[in-house]
Amino acid sequence: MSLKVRYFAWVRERVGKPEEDVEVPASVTTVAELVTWLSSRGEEYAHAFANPKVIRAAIDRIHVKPQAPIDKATEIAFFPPMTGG
Amino acid sequence: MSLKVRYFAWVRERVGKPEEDVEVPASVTTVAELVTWLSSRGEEYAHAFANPKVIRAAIDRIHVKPQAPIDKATEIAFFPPMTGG
Amino acid sequence: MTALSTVRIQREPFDVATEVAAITRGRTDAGAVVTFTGICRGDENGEPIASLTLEYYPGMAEAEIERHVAEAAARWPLIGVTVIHRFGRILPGQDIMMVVTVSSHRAAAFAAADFLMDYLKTRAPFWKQVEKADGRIWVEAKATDDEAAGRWAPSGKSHAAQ
Amino acid sequence: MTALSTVRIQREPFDVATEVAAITRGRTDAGAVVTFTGICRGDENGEPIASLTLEYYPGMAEAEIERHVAEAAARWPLIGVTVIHRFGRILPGQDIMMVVTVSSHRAAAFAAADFLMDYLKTRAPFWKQVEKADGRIWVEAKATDDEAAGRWAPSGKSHAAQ
Repeated sequence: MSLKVRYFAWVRERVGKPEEDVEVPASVTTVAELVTWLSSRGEEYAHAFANPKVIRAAIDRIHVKPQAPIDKATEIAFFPPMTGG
Repeated sequence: MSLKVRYFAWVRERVGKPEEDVEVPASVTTVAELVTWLSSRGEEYAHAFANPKVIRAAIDRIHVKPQAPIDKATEIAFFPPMTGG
Repeated sequence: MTALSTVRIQREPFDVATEVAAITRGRTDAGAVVTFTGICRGDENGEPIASLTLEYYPGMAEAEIERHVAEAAARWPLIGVTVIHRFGRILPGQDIMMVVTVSSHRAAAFAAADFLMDYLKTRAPFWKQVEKADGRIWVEAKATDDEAAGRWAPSGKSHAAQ
Repeated sequence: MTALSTVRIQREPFDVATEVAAITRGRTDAGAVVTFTGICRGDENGEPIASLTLEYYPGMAEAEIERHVAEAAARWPLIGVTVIHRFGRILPGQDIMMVVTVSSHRAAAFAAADFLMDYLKTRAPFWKQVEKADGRIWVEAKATDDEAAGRWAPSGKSHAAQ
């Protein structure tokens, strides 16, 4: 499936780009599996996702957990814990 | 003893004056006794203190209870429950 | 921590932004500012009012508010606190009083403002009279305000006894 | 009750007094206004900083804040709510964000402002980077902020799950 992936803050800096369109294999069905798959794509991704516990995700702009299915997703974003306010 | 007594809000309106100096008999030793004594001084006082439960008192600008002794007081104020803010 | 504190009781209107600027100007340790402004509403218990008139106990009101500001500064790490309360005649839509609390962090600023408001609503020696179609009446104290102030016991209690 | 709500994310500074006036102008049902202003401090964990840079997730941030404003308006009887959050580079002493809540009564205004701040601090998609002597670093989330936001569960929880 085709997905837009967006990165923010230090995840963006480590991956080296703010967003990209990726073609995800059918075997990748959850957010956690997507993280594993992205990590295999290169050193910059492995670095960005080295500690998955501190990575937050949103599917189509709604916060989700690692177990969330991605089959209905159009846009998935990865970022560190929020520090607004 | 000699005391300055001050009245606020509807207590002031009922008594008909904002303050007065009174000579209190030695038998009057607490705030509650002072209220009873003042009430005996005339209709306007009896009206102002008709319901002692809703009267608040302060001795020298500190909130006190009816049982508080008045022997060290210089100024005693009577008023309804506060409605500031 | 010594908080910069200002307490004023005045007939004149006030400007919240001016008061905030006076506390925060030139500082870089202030991270959170909470303001509360109490405004005269056009109704009292559902009935329209033409005006509000506030009476207070000069001397006692200032001393009591200052004591509560000092208590707030002892409980929470505050940089500054300003309390201004008006007296006299106030029209619907006009400001009655304000509290500003400034701290490095938001929790302290919120808690201190809430604490001071509970005090001002229930125990500060101010009395409101409203002007209605059928005359002037004194506003009665609300039980809910007393309950809110009770949240701050036991410290709040110590002021109830002499 | 339908609250008048405004949510803006902008690079430009804002003026709290202007925002308060915009909600309260001409109204006589507003009795309580609470404002919170978050200011850039000159230090982060005790180390001086030269600036703060805020990044956010456009689209998601606005939608999330609006959803939380709607939730606040459903929980408390609010007349108006305004949330403004800046992004980009901000210097010590400059404002970062503000929340204004207006209600007939103070408890609702305080609770709603506190609720929105807890959300904004912990779950709104904003990230702060600080500029220190030894370079730029991303601010780490504070556990105390997460705990404060937890106070609002169970409703807050529903947003954690998809």
